[in-house]
Amino acid sequence: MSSINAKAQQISAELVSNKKVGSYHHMVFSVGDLAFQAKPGNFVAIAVGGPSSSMVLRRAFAIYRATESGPHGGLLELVVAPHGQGSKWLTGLAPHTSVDMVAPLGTHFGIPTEPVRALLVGGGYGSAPLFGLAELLKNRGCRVDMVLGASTASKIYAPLEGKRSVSSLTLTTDDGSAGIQGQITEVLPRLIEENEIEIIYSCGPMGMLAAITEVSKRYGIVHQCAVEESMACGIGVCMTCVLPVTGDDGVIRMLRSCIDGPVMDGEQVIWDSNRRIPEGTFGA
Amino acid sequence: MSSINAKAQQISAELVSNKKVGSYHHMVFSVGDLAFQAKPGNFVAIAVGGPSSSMVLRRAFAIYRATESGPHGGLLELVVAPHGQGSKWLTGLAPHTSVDMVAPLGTHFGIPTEPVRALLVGGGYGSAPLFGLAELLKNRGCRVDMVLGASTASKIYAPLEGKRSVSSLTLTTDDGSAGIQGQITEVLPRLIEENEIEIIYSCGPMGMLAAITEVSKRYGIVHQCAVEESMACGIGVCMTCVLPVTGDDGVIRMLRSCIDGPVMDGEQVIWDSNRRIPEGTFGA
Amino acid sequence: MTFSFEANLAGAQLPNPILSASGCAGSGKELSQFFPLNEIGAIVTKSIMVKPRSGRATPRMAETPSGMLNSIGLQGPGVDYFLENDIPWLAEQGARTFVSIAGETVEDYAVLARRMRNLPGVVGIEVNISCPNVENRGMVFSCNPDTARAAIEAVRRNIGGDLPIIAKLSPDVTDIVSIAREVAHAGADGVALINTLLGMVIDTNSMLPKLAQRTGGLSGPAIRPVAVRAVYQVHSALPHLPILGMGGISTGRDAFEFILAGASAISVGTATFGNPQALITVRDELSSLLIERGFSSLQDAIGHAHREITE
Amino acid sequence: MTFSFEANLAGAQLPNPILSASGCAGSGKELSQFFPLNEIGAIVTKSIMVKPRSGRATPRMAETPSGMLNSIGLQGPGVDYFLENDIPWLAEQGARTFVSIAGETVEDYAVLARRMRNLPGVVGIEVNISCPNVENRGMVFSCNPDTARAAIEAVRRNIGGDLPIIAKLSPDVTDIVSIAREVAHAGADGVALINTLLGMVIDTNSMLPKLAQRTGGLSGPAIRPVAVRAVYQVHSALPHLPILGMGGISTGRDAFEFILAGASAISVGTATFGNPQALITVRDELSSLLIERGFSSLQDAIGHAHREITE
Ligand SMILES: Cc1cc2nc3c(=O)[nH]c(=O)nc-3n(C[C@H](O)[C@H](O)[C@H](O)COP(=O)(O)OP(=O)(O)OC[C@H]3O[C@@H](n4cnc5c(N)ncnc54)[C@H](O)[C@@H]3O)c2cc1C
Ligand SMILES: Cc1cc2nc3c(=O)[nH]c(=O)nc-3n(C[C@H](O)[C@H](O)[C@H](O)COP(=O)(O)OP(=O)(O)OC[C@H]3O[C@@H](n4cnc5c(N)ncnc54)[C@H](O)[C@@H]3O)c2cc1C
Ligand SMILES: Cc1cc2nc3c(=O)[nH]c(=O)nc-3n(C[C@H](O)[C@H](O)[C@H](O)COP(=O)(O)O)c2cc1C
Ligand SMILES: Cc1cc2nc3c(=O)[nH]c(=O)nc-3n(C[C@H](O)[C@H](O)[C@H](O)COP(=O)(O)O)c2cc1C
Ligand code: FES
Ligand code: FES
Repeated sequence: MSSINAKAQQISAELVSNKKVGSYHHMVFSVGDLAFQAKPGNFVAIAVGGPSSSMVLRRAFAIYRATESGPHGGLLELVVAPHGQGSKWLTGLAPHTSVDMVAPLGTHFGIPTEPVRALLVGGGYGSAPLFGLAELLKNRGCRVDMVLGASTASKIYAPLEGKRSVSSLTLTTDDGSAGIQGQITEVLPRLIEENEIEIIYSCGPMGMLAAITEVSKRYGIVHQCAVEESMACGIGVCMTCVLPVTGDDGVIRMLRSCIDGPVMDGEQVIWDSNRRIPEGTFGA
Repeated sequence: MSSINAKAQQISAELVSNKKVGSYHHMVFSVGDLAFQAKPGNFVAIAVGGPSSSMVLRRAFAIYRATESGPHGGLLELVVAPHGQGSKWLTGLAPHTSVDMVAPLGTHFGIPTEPVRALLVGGGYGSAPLFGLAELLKNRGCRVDMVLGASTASKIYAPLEGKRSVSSLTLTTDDGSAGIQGQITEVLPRLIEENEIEIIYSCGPMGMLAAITEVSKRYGIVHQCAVEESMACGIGVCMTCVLPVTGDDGVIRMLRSCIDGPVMDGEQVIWDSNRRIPEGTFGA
Repeated sequence: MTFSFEANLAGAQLPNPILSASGCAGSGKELSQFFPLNEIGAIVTKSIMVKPRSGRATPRMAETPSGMLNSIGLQGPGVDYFLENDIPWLAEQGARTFVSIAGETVEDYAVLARRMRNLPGVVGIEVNISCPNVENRGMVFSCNPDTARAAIEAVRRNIGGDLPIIAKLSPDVTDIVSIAREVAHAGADGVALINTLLGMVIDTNSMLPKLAQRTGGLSGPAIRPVAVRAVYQVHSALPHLPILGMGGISTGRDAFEFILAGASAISVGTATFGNPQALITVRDELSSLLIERGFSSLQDAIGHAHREITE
Repeated sequence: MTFSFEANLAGAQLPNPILSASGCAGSGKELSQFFPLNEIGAIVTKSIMVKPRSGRATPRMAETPSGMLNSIGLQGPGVDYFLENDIPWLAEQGARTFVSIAGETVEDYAVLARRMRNLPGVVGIEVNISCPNVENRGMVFSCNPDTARAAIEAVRRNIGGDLPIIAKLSPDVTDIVSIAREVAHAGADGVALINTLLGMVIDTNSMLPKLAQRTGGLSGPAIRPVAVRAVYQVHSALPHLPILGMGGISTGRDAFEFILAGASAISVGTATFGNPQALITVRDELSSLLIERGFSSLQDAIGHAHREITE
């Protein structure tokens, strides 16, 4: 057997609770022992639309939290934005419905062996995987600062219990309805300097990740980001979810964001490669 | 405007109740004033599968009963067999869900101007439209006998309240689990003779309707049957639901069972025309 | 802002670009209970033939994933009945009519074209050449450049006047652009893209083809990507050739896709079976969408997906 | 009753007729977590090319009604890497492998065929000729009888031994039977039907083609009726030519349709994206269905829908 998807299982997961929080749905699934396998940054892939669905592809969602036991056994929690027909179907489900889920998938955030000063940056529902990460980092003795941004207040997902592990939380919104008015990247330099940040972890829209990479490069700090490319399979068999990444050998390769990601080194990703293959890419 | 589909409306109908009865589901929809328009033999066409359904065509169901007023306004009742993916979706709906319904559609059973002695013959869920018909005939002073058949007892739909208008009810099942063991047509001669039947009304599988036509011809009695052809549109625009029917002028034409039916004169239908166009058909 | 939804389909002026699809709106009468027929751009009639036709044996249809197969076989009462009954009735409704004509021989097309002169309410002719040619081993006219051309030339020579002629093409060809080019040279004022794809369903109970005639035409949302591709390719190669786009349109968004790809107007077929008011829904959604996207007229949006991307 | 599920695909003996579809099972490694690869008839590799290839720019996919478009552009590390890494690993798993090869020139096919000799676990070659020919204006090899023949002849001449060669055809042609006949004459032991249909989706937000390369290949249940028709037509015209059927298979019922139409074995592609265990589901459902319908072997069911109807 190979090491790809080594922990992934296809299960029937029962929806335990489904609550609207701002613009999102916080959804909790009972998944049994599979919850033990999930690490911050991993994602799940869910079949949508029911038995006679016209949607043939799964939908990917970052794991917000994994709870290993409780009255329902292991739980996986997701934060879902009702966006198109698949996510709307999902957020419309009533508790006790079961969904077909493949999890956990993809790479996870790397945890430093030594305590470091980390800044976690989340855009929109991109905050989801950061809370579990914050907890983990905190438990390893890291200082964790967090900044979350969105277009408007209702699109910032920052539940109380999630914030426990965070030393500071900064919010930004495009319309100023919560926190500082402006883009998330505008506050990064100050936060990096004030908190003497050594590593950035991020998750959010691709444009935001690209912008963060600019900043992290400028400060010469490591930037691990969870990317979000359209995925047809989520398990590495279709090659639709690729993006160009410079390897340690200096060669640019089209890597699959579902198995070589979603967590990648921001500095190695060639951003702005939409609709073109970067020059010098292997096989171009 | 034309007279075709003259009473049909496309409405959102709320499911008021959905109860399993034997092998079927008795489903009640709130339809407002549209219930006034429905006559025994008419059918409804319902969109199935929800917003992202892969099923592009409506499903047709005979109207079991139309109640013109009540706490929910006008009601239409259907008897639905969970058969394939569309009917299974429908019978799986929870009360208070709404469906997209076009109704009432098609021709209805003709009611004699004078009281007559009528035999109503139903196969499986084909009994559905016969109870409303029985009531109407009874109110017009007709004597109504009824015979219902199915493969097994659970597939005979004959609710208590439906039987009120019927002078006699005979049951047949292939497996003998209820009533007389055998095919429905085996008991027809006796019932016709004993009750001096002047008209047969029927609804059920095409093979049964063909067999009844043989009997009605032999006795020289009128036979009005509700046919069931695969329908893509239900409103006369697609020409998929045709069957060959001999007109009063002696010419065989491919008529649409959705608007020239479902109620047709059994003697005029050319049965056994599956996979061939009868010789002499207009335009053949 | 004023917004103009007016369509010009190869010379036919229509208040909006939403047409029914041939064979999917009956004679018009069946739909008139659900909306006034003059509310849409035009009614496209089912394909009219010279003589009455029983069509094919049943079963004639099968539902497929996001689509359906049909093998109606052009059932209809023939051109005489049509001209006497359907045309005057449609004119009475104030409907604009595109008459779809279909032949089994080149001569049939010529005969039908002559009958199309000076009809009330008729604004154009759709020439269905996606049907079998009895003189050429039943090969579909539009699957061969020569027979496609011959059929369209026959119509052009016989139609007289300035009624626009739209040639309706089958997608079951190696190179649809070359067929479009051929019919344009032969005198078509525009093309209708696409007719159904040839398909088959096998009934796994009877273990026989589900349709009596074995194969049938695949339509509905399933084929939309093939249709959009055909429209885009033909518009790209022949930017001045007007296109009536169709294939799986059931929402305004779908219609918008065809307009962006290069269609001047669109037809709604199979969607009407699922929703008798689909034509009106598509019309209203499309106009909202165009306005939302900042277009001041339908014309500005036609072929917009072909623009140079300058970022 | 004993039931034999064994398949013979153009000479390749397989324990069951369920194969993955090229490009839809990665290198095999990705799926091996979900089931042992030797549980299915054979793994069909993604199409291997002579040199490494980056594939096309993203976006590379769009979901469509009951289907999807893709434009991967044959991304892969090239034949050297493949032979060194993937082949030995697959052999280790006990998997039976059909290697899919693809070229940009006739010479590419010849080169690749020579590399296919004596590989462990390899039971056949699928020649993907549904790709663009750089020597002929990018025209797809299998869209033209001459180039289709040339590619297959190049493989036949160079392969040596008795490894079965299956030619994989594009459905985007006027007459698929004539292409099948051509490749059979050129030395193909069988045909794989069908590759994807050319399609396009336009993103109505950006108002541009959704895929970076504009067009892509349509797959999934949406195309199943087209695929079944192709299999039925080819089996009808060339009853002795083995067929590997595919296009929208996601259940045993779907697979059964292809077997009844004349396929000797089937491939499952897009369904794996929605269900990593689709291959196993299809396998189990198909064998149950065959037994239920009273067949004592897979062989008896092949082409059964062509039987004379005697009622
Ligand atoms: C690794 C990963 C993690 C994700 N985590 C979350 C999460 O935690 N919460 C959340 O709400 N969403 C998340 N998404 C995005 C989520 O998968 C999409 O919102 C969802 O697929 C939209 O599907 P739809 O059917 O509602 O939209 P549609 O527009 O109908 O989808 C059509 C197609 O486009 C794809 N697509 C559409 N939007 C996106 C998107 N933003 N990213 C990737 N593919 C997209 C869909 O997968 C589908 O194939 C994640 C995506 C990825 C790849
Ligand atoms: C006029 C009329 C009245 C009907 N009345 C009733 C009724 O009162 N109760 C009831 O349970 N059913 C009734 N039916 C049959 C009902 O429409 C089918 O059971 C239903 O369409 C099956 O759909 P499905 O999606 O479950 O099956 P599927 O097999 O998935 O359907 C596939 C396609 O075949 C068609 N089809 C399948 N079975 C039938 C059938 N028996 N008759 C016609 N088309 C079929 C479907 O409409 C659909 O287009 C009636 C049909 C007609 C035409
Ligand atoms: C039941 C049915 C009947 C049709 N009859 C005709 C016809 O008579 N003439 C014609 O040119 N096209 C005919 N078509 C094709 C449609 O006009 C249209 O080109 C095709 O169905 C694709 O559009 P749609 O997906 O919106 O249905 C028919 C289609 C269907 C489904
Ligand atoms: C993402 C993707 C990649 C594919 N790559 C290849 C390929 O490399 N070679 C090939 O011959 N076919 C390729 N195909 C076509 C499939 O093998 C198959 O012929 C087609 O998708 C129809 O089957 P399906 O509907 O089961 O997917 C690819 C299909 C998809 C969806
Ligand atoms: S989503 Fe299929 S390879 Fe990544
Ligand atoms: S179902 Fe369409 S005409 Fe009768």
